Amino acid sequence: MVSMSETRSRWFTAEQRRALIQEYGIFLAFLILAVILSVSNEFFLTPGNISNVLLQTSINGVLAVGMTFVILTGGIDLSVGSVVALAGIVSASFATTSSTAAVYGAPYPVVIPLAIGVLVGVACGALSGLIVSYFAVPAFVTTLGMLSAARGLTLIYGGGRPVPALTPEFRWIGTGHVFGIPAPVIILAVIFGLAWWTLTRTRFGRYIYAVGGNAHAAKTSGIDVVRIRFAVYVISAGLAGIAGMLLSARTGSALPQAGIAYELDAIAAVVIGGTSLSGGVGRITGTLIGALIIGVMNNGLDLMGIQSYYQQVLKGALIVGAVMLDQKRSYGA
Amino acid sequence: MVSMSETRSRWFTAEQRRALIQEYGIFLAFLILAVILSVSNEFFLTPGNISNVLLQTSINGVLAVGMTFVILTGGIDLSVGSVVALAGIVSASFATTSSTAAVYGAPYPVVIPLAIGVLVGVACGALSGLIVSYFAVPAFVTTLGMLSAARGLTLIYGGGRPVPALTPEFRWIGTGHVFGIPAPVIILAVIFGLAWWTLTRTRFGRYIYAVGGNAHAAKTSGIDVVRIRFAVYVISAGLAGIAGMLLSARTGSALPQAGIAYELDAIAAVVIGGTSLSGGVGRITGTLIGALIIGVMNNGLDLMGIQSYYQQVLKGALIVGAVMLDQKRSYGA
Amino acid sequence: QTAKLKIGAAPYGLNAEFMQIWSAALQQHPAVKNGDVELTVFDGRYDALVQNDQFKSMVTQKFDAIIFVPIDIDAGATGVQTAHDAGIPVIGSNTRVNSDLLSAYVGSDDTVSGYMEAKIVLDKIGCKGNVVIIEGPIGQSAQIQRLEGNKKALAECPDVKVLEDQTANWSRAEAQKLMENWLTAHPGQIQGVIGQNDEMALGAIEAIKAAGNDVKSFAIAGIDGITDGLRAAKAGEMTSILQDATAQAQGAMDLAIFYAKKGDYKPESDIWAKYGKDMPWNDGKDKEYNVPWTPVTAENVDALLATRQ
Amino acid sequence: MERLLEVEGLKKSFGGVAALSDGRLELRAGSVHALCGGNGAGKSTFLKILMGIYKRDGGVIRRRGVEVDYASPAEALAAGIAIIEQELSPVPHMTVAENIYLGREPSRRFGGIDFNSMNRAAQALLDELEFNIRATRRMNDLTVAEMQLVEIAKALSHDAEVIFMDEPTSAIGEREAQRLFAAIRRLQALGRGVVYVSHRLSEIFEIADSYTAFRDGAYVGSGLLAEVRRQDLIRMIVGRELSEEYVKTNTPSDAVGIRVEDLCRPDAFEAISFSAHKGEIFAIYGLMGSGRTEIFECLFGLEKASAGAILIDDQQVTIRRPADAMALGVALVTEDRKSTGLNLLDSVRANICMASLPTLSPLFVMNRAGEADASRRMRADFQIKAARDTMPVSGLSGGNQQKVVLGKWFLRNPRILLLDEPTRGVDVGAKREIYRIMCDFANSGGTVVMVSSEIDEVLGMADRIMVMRNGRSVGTFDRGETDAQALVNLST
Ligand SMILES: Nc1ncnc2c1ncn2[C@@H]1O[C@H](COP(=O)(O)OP(=O)(O)OP(=O)(O)O)[C@@H](O)[C@H]1O
Ligand SMILES: Nc1ncnc2c1ncn2[C@@H]1O[C@H](COP(=O)(O)OP(=O)(O)OP(=O)(O)O)[C@@H](O)[C@H]1O
Ligand SMILES: [Mg+2]
Ligand SMILES: [Mg+2]
Repeated sequence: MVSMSETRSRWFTAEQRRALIQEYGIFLAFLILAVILSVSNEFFLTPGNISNVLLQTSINGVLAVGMTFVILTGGIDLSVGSVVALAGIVSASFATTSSTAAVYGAPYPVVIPLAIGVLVGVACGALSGLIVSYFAVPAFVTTLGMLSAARGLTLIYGGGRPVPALTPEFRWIGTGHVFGIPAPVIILAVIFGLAWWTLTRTRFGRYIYAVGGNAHAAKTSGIDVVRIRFAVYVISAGLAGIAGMLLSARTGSALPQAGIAYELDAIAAVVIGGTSLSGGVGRITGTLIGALIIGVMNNGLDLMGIQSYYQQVLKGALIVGAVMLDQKRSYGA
Repeated sequence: MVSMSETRSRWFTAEQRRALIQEYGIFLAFLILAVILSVSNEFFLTPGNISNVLLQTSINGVLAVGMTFVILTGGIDLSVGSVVALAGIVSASFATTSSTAAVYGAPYPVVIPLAIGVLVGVACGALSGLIVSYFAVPAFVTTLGMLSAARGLTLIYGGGRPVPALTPEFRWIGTGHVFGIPAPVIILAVIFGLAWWTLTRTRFGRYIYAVGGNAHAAKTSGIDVVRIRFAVYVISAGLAGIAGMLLSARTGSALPQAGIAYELDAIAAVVIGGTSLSGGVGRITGTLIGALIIGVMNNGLDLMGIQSYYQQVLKGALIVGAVMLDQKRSYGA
Repeated sequence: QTAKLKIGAAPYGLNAEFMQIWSAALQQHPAVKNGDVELTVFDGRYDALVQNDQFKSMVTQKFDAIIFVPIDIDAGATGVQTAHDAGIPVIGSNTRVNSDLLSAYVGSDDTVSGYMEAKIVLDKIGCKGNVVIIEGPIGQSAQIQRLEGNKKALAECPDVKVLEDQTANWSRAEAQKLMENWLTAHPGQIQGVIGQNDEMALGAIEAIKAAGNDVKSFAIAGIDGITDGLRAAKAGEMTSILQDATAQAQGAMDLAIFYAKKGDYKPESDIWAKYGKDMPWNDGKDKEYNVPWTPVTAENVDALLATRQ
Repeated sequence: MERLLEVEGLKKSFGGVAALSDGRLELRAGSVHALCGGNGAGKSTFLKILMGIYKRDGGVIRRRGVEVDYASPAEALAAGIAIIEQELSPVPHMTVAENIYLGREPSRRFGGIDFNSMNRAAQALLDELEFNIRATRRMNDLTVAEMQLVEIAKALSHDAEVIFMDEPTSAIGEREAQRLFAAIRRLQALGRGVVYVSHRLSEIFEIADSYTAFRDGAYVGSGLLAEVRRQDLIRMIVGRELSEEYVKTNTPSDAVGIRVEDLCRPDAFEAISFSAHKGEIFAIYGLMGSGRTEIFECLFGLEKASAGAILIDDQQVTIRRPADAMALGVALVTEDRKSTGLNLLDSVRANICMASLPTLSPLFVMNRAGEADASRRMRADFQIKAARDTMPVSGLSGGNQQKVVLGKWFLRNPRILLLDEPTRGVDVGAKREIYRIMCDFANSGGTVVMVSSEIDEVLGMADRIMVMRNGRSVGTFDRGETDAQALVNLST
């Protein structure tokens, strides 16, 4: 019995060690980055700049939350950047006062364009999800196809032109403040909170981990694997729809070339945050830190006035460095 | 004994069927695409256009061959597009007659820039490979870092400007012909042949499949997993170096913004060709067909004069459609 | 009536508004509308090699003439060579090509616009104070030449300090982030914003607004005259220099038809009348046609907006 | 008694190869029914069809007299059927409790999961079964044996009326097997039905009351175990007479093959010393988690020992990586074939050749005829039943996969063989063959060190037996000097 309790205490340490490595490792990297930046630039820690960083992280953050769901099941969603553009432009066309770019009757009350933006995302996600889950086409191919198709639809829908002059109500979601906090930051916080709760506290969340960890086991335990796989693409694209509206609202007009290569940053946030691309392992808190690392890095290098060429080299090194600090994940994670 | 031979003949059919599904499934999709295009456009099957398609496939083909090695081990290389640009511009600076962009003493005899281009690629690959294999940083993060860093280095090296006026000898590798066949096509053919031989006929090829299929088992079987993982990134980036020189030679000047997003097409060719992103399964012949599908699609849609926005939608649908035709891969493949 | 002329247009990419206006202007050319010319527009997808390949396709399909907007001044030469070898005339538009095989070129001198916009900003801040420059993708000829123009104007105002100088890749969203960060790093110090295109200037405006500053207290300029830029100009938030995409496109089309018909053609576009002696047709003999830049002013902005309906 | 399950004429083929041509079974309430058959006889396929994991090609399934067709495991579960699959299938990064209650998590208000009561319930279940596992541990920290116990607990937790157990004891020790049997007897008393698959015949005679035998995918007979002799059952399974199960023909020499001196590894084992002779079969016996596997891992360079020496042919050696061990002529058949033994995605041939690639490609280029020949030899030696040797090993039956691992290491012609549970999941016929090969190997001067949890095997094959308890050696015994009772007593 002595040996038993001894072993138990050993297990406990291992568990703690894992938690430390998995979550706080990357958190540590984030802290180090933040400390370096605040030492080297006086403006970095000003409230205005912190608000900037959060604001600039919000869109990638929303996308990364959705991406976490997909990657946890072992999938990937390359289409988010294009869905951002499509949802952004379609919703904007219901919220513009411009006579040329609007759909008939626009501008509509703000809930209409908002609902439509989410719906456009959900529709794209449903199509990708169906093809991935039901027809078992690899997620990479499916969402690469959607990347191309959604971009094409965006250009067709807007005739290749932006949709300008959005109503102030619509723009509020991108530019408004609540108690001094930018609206997109609040939206990200709410989405993150819901995602955290879903992934850690609900059955659906645990099923996502189970499907990613061992689809066969999930299936033999009676879980509807096809439905779970379908759902995560809907979530990811639905959030991309929201991100698209945030982007339009922030820039003040919906651009057809918006969101190009956003998928890379979103996936990077997820992977930096410790989620394994092969699915089944990862935490949404890590994703948030991953998105913050990317945001802080972009902001900090701009603040320090580092020339853009050197910024790119530094960014590459910093990303790899941050994950290296978060050492001793097992290979392939 | 009768039943034995009966069974054997049945096995044979099963084997054929499997081969058909695994390899010729995507080949079938390719044929259907080609037939549709030749029916709908008179120019598609002209010798000139076939030569065009092959030429247009050559650069992506070279990248996709390298990518196949990486993906077979379960990794990924996002940096190839940037390495294309870096190797392209560095090698070009040794082969230019322009006085402003050249390194001291340029133009050098053509072997010098060619060797340097490959070396630049190999150096990038060695760095990525080291980080992935030895430090066990996820390949996605490592090569994303390299994507950013190599692009930055490209801009720094050339001061953001192109390197024009390359010597005719250097340009020959992109524009020359041998018996009427474009030089890049011959280069691709040679590289493909070597890769096929390596993957199917040599010990190193067996190791790659073993590492991708089950690294743990490979290690237990005495295979130096770290070395194999290192090697594939060197191969991929080395081939990216060659692709970069082909690109510079073809366009006649090396551009710092060359190769952006090339990694997506290369990975797409590999995955369309039936190689699993989780490693261990796939064939290099599939990759070639995958690259051809992408090349034929781009060429054919341009030939038919389909408007670019609609092209993007069609391309998305065609990629997914082709893989769907190649049905009955198991999920996640 | 003889067979239709097959003319191909190869712009570097169609995802942004300027090239969209440009290609729409081609479709509006009288010869295209009345069916004399069958026009095909190839999207270069922002890749020199793709453009190269499209030249090969056009040669295969025996086009009669090609209108070309290269992504890069040097890389475009290969395509021109390909077409020339096949005996197809190539007319440059908007962006130069380093090739003497070009039959003619219709474009606007980017150094001039760079100079003009910087001059406007500098004049507005009284030739002293601090400015920032938001550049296009480094290495593209428009960026190189506009920067050259910017620098020329800045040289005339030695008291002006360039606080920051960074690329935002022609993108509004990127410029917005950049400006947000610059406003933090240089609180209250930036007086002028030189955006190398309208998109990026507009991004800067959004950042300034979001930071709670008065846009009108900044001197901001952009280039191209895209629709949003015109609107902002009308609101007095920025100055835009109109690059006449229609003239660049339709002028090139007229020249393309002219060369395809071996000189047996009179221009049909009304742009020649519009610019008159500023850009004379000269019986199609010129190698270079310089489309003048037009600063967007309170007087002409409404008329310009009307053309975008 | 009522019939919980009746199955007739079940058919299934994979890619044109019949795995099952005529599967039959009748399960009565309160019965433990042994499903017997050689490797690749179709037992697992049969059970997977009943569970809704595979779709049948033909045949009739009746549940309590009603014809049924389960399209998914979810439907079978709902109909009161649960399964312990042969291939362990954990969700690696989840806890034991989450694995056990996967798909049936207790929920709180607002739809959240009640983790506390889930953990409590899982712990209570494990404690009741006397399985020494904490419910909050993660699956990927468990040993294969512990994972197997969790799978058992999971199936039992379903409170199903019919439970399929596909070789539940192949990875676990004697003590745990007894606890499983106790649980099975409780189920039996409650009137449940159990279908039990195992290649350990003693076990079958101990726990089951009736049997059905398959051979080559078809039903060959059934009846009550009380009415059949062991010999007859074996004949039904392998299709021929098998006189003795353990035939020992090797004679140990005096030359030491491998000597281990005071080997230590913290948290695993302490001061282990033994020497195995050429021509000898040396066995290490112990309970689950007694540290046997870890000794092998240190000997093979997979783990590092903190102290101690290894001598081969009286030469002290340093082994840092498996390649070092292999260069010294050591081979290791690992206990977990799925994670360390096989590349499931690749072909039978490639797996057999995986550890011998340098010899098969002296000039870097593969000798493909050599590969084919090696594969043919090993398939013949170990009677590996595979449609083609180019098919992926994942399509092989469990026992045949195990034989592929053995073939892979025998192909290397090692001098010292480390065997960790070498006959896991292998049928009686093939076991005999493996024992013969082991003896031949020893007779030709090889050294065999074997870890096994199957007492019969240890007693039947070993020349000497070292017994382990809690990471320490508690003595080494000569063959004949000890018996089953003594071994069990020493190891606990
Ligand atoms: N997924 C599959 N693909 C191809 N063949 C398969 C597949 N699954 C099983 N088989 C074949 O079906 C036959 C029966 O296999 P099964 O696993 O049912 O045997 P088993 O009786 O359980 O054997 P064991 O005792 O070794 O577990 C074998 O010949 C096997 O090769
Ligand atoms: N991943 C792990 N985490 C914590 N303890 C472990 C782990 N793996 C093994 N152990 C412990 O190491 C010791 C030796 O385990 P090992 O697997 O070597 O035993 P074994 O005798 O081979 O038993 P088995 O029959 O299960 O293979 C045990 O105390 C076990 O609990
Ligand atoms: Mg079985
Ligand atoms: Mg063990």
